[in-house]
Amino acid sequence: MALSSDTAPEIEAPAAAAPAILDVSNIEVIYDHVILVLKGVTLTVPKGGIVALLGANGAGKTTTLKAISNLLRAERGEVTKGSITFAGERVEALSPNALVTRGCIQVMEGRHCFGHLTIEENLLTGAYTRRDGGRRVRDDLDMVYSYFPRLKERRSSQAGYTSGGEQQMCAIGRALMSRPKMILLDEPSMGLAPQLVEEIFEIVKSLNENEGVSILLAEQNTNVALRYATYGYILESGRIVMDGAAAALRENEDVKEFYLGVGGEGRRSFRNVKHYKRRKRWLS
Amino acid sequence: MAAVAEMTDIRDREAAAPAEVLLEVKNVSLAFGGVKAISDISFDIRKGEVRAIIGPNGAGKTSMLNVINGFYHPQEGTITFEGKVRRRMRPYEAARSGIARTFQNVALFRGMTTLDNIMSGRTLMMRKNFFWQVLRQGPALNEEIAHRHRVEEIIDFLEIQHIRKTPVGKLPYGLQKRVELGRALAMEPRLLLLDEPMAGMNLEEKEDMSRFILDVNQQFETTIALIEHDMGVVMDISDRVVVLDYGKKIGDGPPDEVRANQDVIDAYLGVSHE
Amino acid sequence: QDGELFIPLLTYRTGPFAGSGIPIANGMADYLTMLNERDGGIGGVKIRIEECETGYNTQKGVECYESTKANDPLIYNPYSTGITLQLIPKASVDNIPVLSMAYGLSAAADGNLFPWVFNPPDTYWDGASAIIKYIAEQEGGDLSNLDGKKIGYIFLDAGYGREPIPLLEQFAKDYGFTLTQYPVPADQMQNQSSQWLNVRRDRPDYMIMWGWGAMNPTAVKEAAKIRYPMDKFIGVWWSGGEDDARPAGDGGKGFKTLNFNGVGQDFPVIQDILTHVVEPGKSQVSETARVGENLYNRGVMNSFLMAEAIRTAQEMTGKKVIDAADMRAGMENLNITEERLKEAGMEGFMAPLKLTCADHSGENDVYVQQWNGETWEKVSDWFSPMKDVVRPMLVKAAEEYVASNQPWPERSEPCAQ
Amino acid sequence: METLYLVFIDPFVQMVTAPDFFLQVLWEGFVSGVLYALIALGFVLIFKASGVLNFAQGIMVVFAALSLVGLTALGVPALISFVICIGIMFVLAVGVERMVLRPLVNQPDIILFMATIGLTYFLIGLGELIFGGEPKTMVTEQLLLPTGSTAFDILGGFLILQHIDIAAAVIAIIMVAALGFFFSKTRIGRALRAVADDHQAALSVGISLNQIWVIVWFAAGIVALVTGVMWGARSDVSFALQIVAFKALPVIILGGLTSIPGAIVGGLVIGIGEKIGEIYWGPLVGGGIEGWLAYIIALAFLLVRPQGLFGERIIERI
Amino acid sequence: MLYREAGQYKTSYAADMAVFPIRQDRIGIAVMLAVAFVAIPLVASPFFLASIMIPFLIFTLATIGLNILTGYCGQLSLGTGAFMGVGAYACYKLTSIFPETNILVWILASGIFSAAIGVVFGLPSLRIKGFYLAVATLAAQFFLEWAFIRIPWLYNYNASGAIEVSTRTAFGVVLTGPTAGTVERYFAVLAIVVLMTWVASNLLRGWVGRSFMMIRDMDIAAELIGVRPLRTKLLAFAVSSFYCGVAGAMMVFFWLGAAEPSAFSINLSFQILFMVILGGLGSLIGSYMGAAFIWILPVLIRMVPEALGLPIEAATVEHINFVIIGALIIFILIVEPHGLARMWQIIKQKLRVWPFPY
Ligand SMILES: Nc1ncnc2c1ncn2[C@@H]1O[C@H](COP(=O)(O)OP(=O)(O)OP(=O)(O)O)[C@@H](O)[C@H]1O
Ligand SMILES: Nc1ncnc2c1ncn2[C@@H]1O[C@H](COP(=O)(O)OP(=O)(O)OP(=O)(O)O)[C@@H](O)[C@H]1O
Ligand SMILES: CC(C)C[C@H](N)C(=O)O
Ligand SMILES: [Mg+2]
Ligand SMILES: [Mg+2]
Repeated sequence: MALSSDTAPEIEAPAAAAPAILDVSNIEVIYDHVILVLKGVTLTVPKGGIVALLGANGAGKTTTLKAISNLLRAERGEVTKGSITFAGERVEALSPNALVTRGCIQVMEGRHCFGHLTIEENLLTGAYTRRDGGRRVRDDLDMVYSYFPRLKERRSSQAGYTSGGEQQMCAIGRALMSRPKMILLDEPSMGLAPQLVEEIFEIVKSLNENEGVSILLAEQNTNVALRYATYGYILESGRIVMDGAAAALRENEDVKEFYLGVGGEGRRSFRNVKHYKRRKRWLS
Repeated sequence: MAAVAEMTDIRDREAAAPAEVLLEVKNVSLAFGGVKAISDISFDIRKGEVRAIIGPNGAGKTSMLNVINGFYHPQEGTITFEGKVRRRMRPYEAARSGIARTFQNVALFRGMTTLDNIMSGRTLMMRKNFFWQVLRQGPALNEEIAHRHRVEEIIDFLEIQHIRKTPVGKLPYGLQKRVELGRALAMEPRLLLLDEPMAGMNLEEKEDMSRFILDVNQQFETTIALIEHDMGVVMDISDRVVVLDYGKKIGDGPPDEVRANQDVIDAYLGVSHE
Repeated sequence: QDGELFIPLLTYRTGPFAGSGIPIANGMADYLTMLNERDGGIGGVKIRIEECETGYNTQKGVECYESTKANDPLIYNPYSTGITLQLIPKASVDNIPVLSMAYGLSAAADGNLFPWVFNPPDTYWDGASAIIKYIAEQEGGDLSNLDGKKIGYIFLDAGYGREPIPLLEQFAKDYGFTLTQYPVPADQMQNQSSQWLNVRRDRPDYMIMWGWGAMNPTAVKEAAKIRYPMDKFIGVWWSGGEDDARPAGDGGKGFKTLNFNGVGQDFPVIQDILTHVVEPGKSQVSETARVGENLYNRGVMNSFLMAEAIRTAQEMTGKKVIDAADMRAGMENLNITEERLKEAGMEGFMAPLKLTCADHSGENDVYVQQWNGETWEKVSDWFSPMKDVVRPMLVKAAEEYVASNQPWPERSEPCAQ
Repeated sequence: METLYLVFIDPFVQMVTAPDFFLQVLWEGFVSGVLYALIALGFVLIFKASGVLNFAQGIMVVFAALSLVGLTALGVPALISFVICIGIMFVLAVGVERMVLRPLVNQPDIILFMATIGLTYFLIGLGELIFGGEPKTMVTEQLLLPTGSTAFDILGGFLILQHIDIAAAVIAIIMVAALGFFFSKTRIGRALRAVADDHQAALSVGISLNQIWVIVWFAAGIVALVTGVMWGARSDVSFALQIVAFKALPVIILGGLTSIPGAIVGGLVIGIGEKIGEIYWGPLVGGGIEGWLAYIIALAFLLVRPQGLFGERIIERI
Repeated sequence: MLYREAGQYKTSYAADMAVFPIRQDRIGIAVMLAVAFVAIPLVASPFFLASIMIPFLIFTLATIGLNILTGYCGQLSLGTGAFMGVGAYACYKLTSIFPETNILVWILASGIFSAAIGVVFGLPSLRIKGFYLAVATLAAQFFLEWAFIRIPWLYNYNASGAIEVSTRTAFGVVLTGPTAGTVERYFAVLAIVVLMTWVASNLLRGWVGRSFMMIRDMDIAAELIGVRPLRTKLLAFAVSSFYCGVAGAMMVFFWLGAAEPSAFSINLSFQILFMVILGGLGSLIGSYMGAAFIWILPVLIRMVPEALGLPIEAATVEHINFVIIGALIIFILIVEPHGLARMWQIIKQKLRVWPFPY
């Protein structure tokens, strides 16, 4: 495992046993023809795995997920190098909707609900690509409502007028409605109340365990992410700087210090953080 | 532990001289059609404190801030700010009277640079007349430069020098939040309302942000009202916490007290997981 | 560019006025091409024509003028009253003649004050007076019969349609009829139902129309729709295209307009065009049948006037390749007699025409034609406009124009009175 | 005093004293309203699906009508030309999607709006190259549409109804109902609204923007074709006709940019309102007020309801 | 590396806030001014001056005007043509009432009238937004166009309904009317446009411009920061219409020499809007580029077949012109939705890192 700071990040099939459902190999992403954001990112999600993608703001997590789901083009970004394979098929050239039809859906960062549609209509658009009949869709709607009772209460409000957390639930619920094989979750916990964060991860876990859905999770809340994930990648400035099994990452000193907030003497208080820039060891 | 020590500290301070009330919310109710976002809530914010507002999603926290700075008009109740009672006011009046704010969904001016965004916080203070602006000489230029100095201080303070000239739309989320704080600070408010300033940040950034908030609070003596879902942060940096649940107030007091409150645990915190 | 007679043609084959502009443009171009093909030009000098597309847009027309005036053009045909009005001051300074054949500024007929502008064979004021005269004729003959009558005037609300208003208003006062105006804004040409509803309410005894482009067919249709008696609906000569009346189907029967040129292919000149231009494929007309239509022939007549002026100028100066100043002289001495018409294969095609230094228009005879569902039929004799009444008004208007546009470039050598 | 009388009393006196004429005015207003609604419908469809005002709708009307007339001029039977024209509109829809919309996905509305103006220019040029500038006559009869008119004696006067106008009204109402149903009750309808809200999010849930846009532009194309036939039958078919698009703009903002029933209600309000205004009040100020009266009526409604009568509420939240 | 800023340090905020903080840009602008003021009048033909440069500069000014409103303040307006018309008619009335006054004074003063009218028609922007507002500005367009026709006082009861410019002078030089010299007119236009560009850049860099952009980017947030939306929008309408009005007055007085109401039609509005968008929303340099592009391109297209000796009919050229312009607009939007100005920026950025790709 590439945990030491000085070895270059090397690629190693995580949890070697399971075959990969998603394989991102050495991709480079450029925005606006000039801004190079990803500088060779490689990662693998095994079938039925939960993989966390961690990293500071602006590291390129969102960009990675969008590259996979092919939403980059809409942002004038493009993948200029490398390859992306989903379920054994090269997908760089597919349209986002083809990808959704194949079972890979993204929950976008920053909610992106359809403001003028009601919560329920939002959820139903999630089932747009499904062809398995209204009954099943109804059932899934009920399932989402049982996950998020709050959504049921607000089902007929326009999403644009619901609170931030409600929208976040709506965005997640909407993705679930497509019955995906793989979900790309971009910061699902953002803006959710603590007990809900826990619940969301429980839902993710149960989907993963019961339905075999694979998950790629970009998350700032490292603590929770690493508790639920099986494997993790750490991204810094467009490069993977470290990867390893979640448990191992949790024990890593750097990760502890920079992502979990536990220094040598236990959890630091936010009140006492000092005004100096600590340097990450792998950056020095 | 350090944190606890600090908190006891505050309570001592409070006991010694309860600071004067800066803002008082009294029996405020707000409904949208059938949805009761806020029902009959009262609390106060004292001068110089960090006041946290917490509660489950959809509890009405953001709506509360919207009421305070005049974006929503409550059907009932009053807001008293610095002794002046208000029922209805326009947002710009709130801004004028010294209330600044950050937003849950970043509300920066996406097409403008970081510098311009923060400068925009000083619009209210820039009043050199239009005709000098046309020439951009003399008073107009001096004024611009004076404000630029203040803004550069804020930029230094928030450590965002390197993105000074970047259009904010292109910045990653965390930096956007920081710019937004900068913009609010540039208004030199007496009351600063922060709506989930740390959502979507990693630990390091949250630590930085906490530092900024506390510094603002101490150095500029700005009173702060803070909505945040990260209990670690809330418990550590706030002086008093008010807890909302579906429009009702279910708790109000110092952090430990609130943390121990069974209603709050049921409605919001769930199992403690620290 | 010696050895050439350069004539820029400001035309419009696009836009809402293309329907009227295309036949005119074809007629003008084809006649000149015919001269080149048949006679090798005029006096042995080839004519070079260059079309510039204006879209009947004044601004574009001025651009066309500006962009061609450096190439020694002999004369301009703006084919829009709006463009003409704007070219008048410019051309008067640049010393290039403007031929606005039966359109443009009526007052410019005064050659003393407008040495560079020509508007034969008639001005709009002549046209309006001719229609009024014709109406009086219908009502029994005397102008006094107009007393108490209601006459509606529907017009394109642009320089064009407004040009005759001062005269009509004056006449209304003088002869005691009431004049009701129905302006049609250029961008509402295809949607005239309000104007015609008003007509239905006001029930005017006669309707006069100054329409152009898409306005004409729409108006005829609308008139038919409200069942206005079509034989009391009289258009100026620019409202008399075949395509103006035809779309209304049977409803258009009876619609009348003024005219001053022959319609049809039965003229030697048209036959020459057919053989020398259309058949060899040197024309832009879409089908041979369109040669000889009213507006096509009007274009031919327009070019004929220019060609005659060139001829005259060549004779007067002895030069073969003339310039703009010579061209003006040619225009001012234009004298198209019956014999000349015959020679040119245009007998009965138009009335004889003579211009002088002082009179740039001539107040020539016109006739009324009527749509029979298939073609235009001549339903009146040639008759003259109300020359004696109109002329003094023209002179007065010309003086006013000059007075309000001081300093106005004066005539270099005054007309011998 | 005089003016007050002319403004506030006289028009009503006229309405009462010549009721047959008033009825005719109402009918004319109704018919223009219906025709405005038809054009507006095209705008609304595309706005619903992309949040963009399709400025090219007007030229699409002309283009469709010209193709129809052009084909019949070549000797193709009118009804077959009509079917071919539907095909042409489909090709146009696919072309627009490929060349214009797809590369501009997720761009600000104003950019897409601009692109539709570019498209307008392109189509004007292309159309004139192909069809030439001369106006053409609509092949109304060959299309089995009624011509002629009937006059009724009524209220001491008469009322003239053009048969084509009646047909236009019936067809417009059927189209509005059908499209309204299609776009509000189907999965596609929901997807449309989703796309209009947020291109990227719509992509992320697997809505194929390409497919949606083709569908919508095709629908708008068919609407344009029908509009072209109806308007063409009234005046003639020429490029001047594209100006009627400006008549549809106040209609859609009055009805609400996103509402299909709004298009018809807006059309009627504007059609009847401007006719009455023009006929009874227009003469007071020299006439010709129709051109802007529609806009002023729309503006008046908007000041009360900024999103139009049936438009979706504009979400303002922070 | 041909173009770079490395090694140029700014030592004061004033320097950093200068219009062109980079030396190469400053040199560039000086060269351009020299070309515009010295080289062009020396070498250009009257046709080039009168039919290309003068209209280009006038359109630039109008483009800047609309850009202030649409590009900077985010209020989409389709009434530019009419606002230009207000300027033209105001100037016409002013000079016919006071024929002796320096014409430049009235050219600038006429902007005030269009600013006032702009403010009136800007009032609905308080409640109406986006395309709804755009359509509402069409009300201004059509109403004003109608007024230009229906209020004969505006055109001095001229029978043709057009306004015709008589000879007027400034500082003893004849600047308008048929006898005015081309070079003189060119200088007048150039001076006004350069001056007003400078003023616009001053305004837009200060709080005025910032509050416009705040409203554009997020009007609610702007209000919460203390910007009064209505006032700011009206100010934008006023400034924008002022520019458009001056441009309109110049259009008639220094270029066309006369104008009918239809000169200020919706087509003019669209033309200016094209210039704004192709040049780049919210960019002054873009306004120049957009105006140049839209104005000069058709002229070139018209000249090409002639230059090549191709026998293409005038009408066909016109049609092809439309096709090409339409296609180019779409093409440019696709390549760079932020317009020519952004393209230029990207080119500069590439030059900066040249010869490396990033
Ligand atoms: N549309 C865009 N155009 C140009 N640059 C962009 C664009 N989107 C993102 N970037 C840049 O790409 C880099 C990576 O951004 P990205 O959003 O992927 O980061 P992230 O890891 O998801 O951060 P966060 O945790 O804040 O969401 C950032 O520096 C950002 O400025
Ligand atoms: N303008 C509005 N119209 C209708 N309903 C609204 C409006 N604003 C807020 N609400 C509703 O009021 C309730 C409270 O919303 P608010 O945004 O204040 O919640 P919150 O406490 O900030 O939640 P979160 O933590 O998720 O941000 C929610 O149910 C929301 O849907
Ligand atoms: C042929 C034309 C010149 C007639 C045109 N309607 C005009 O403006 O006068
Ligand atoms: Mg991200
Ligand atoms: Mg909230």
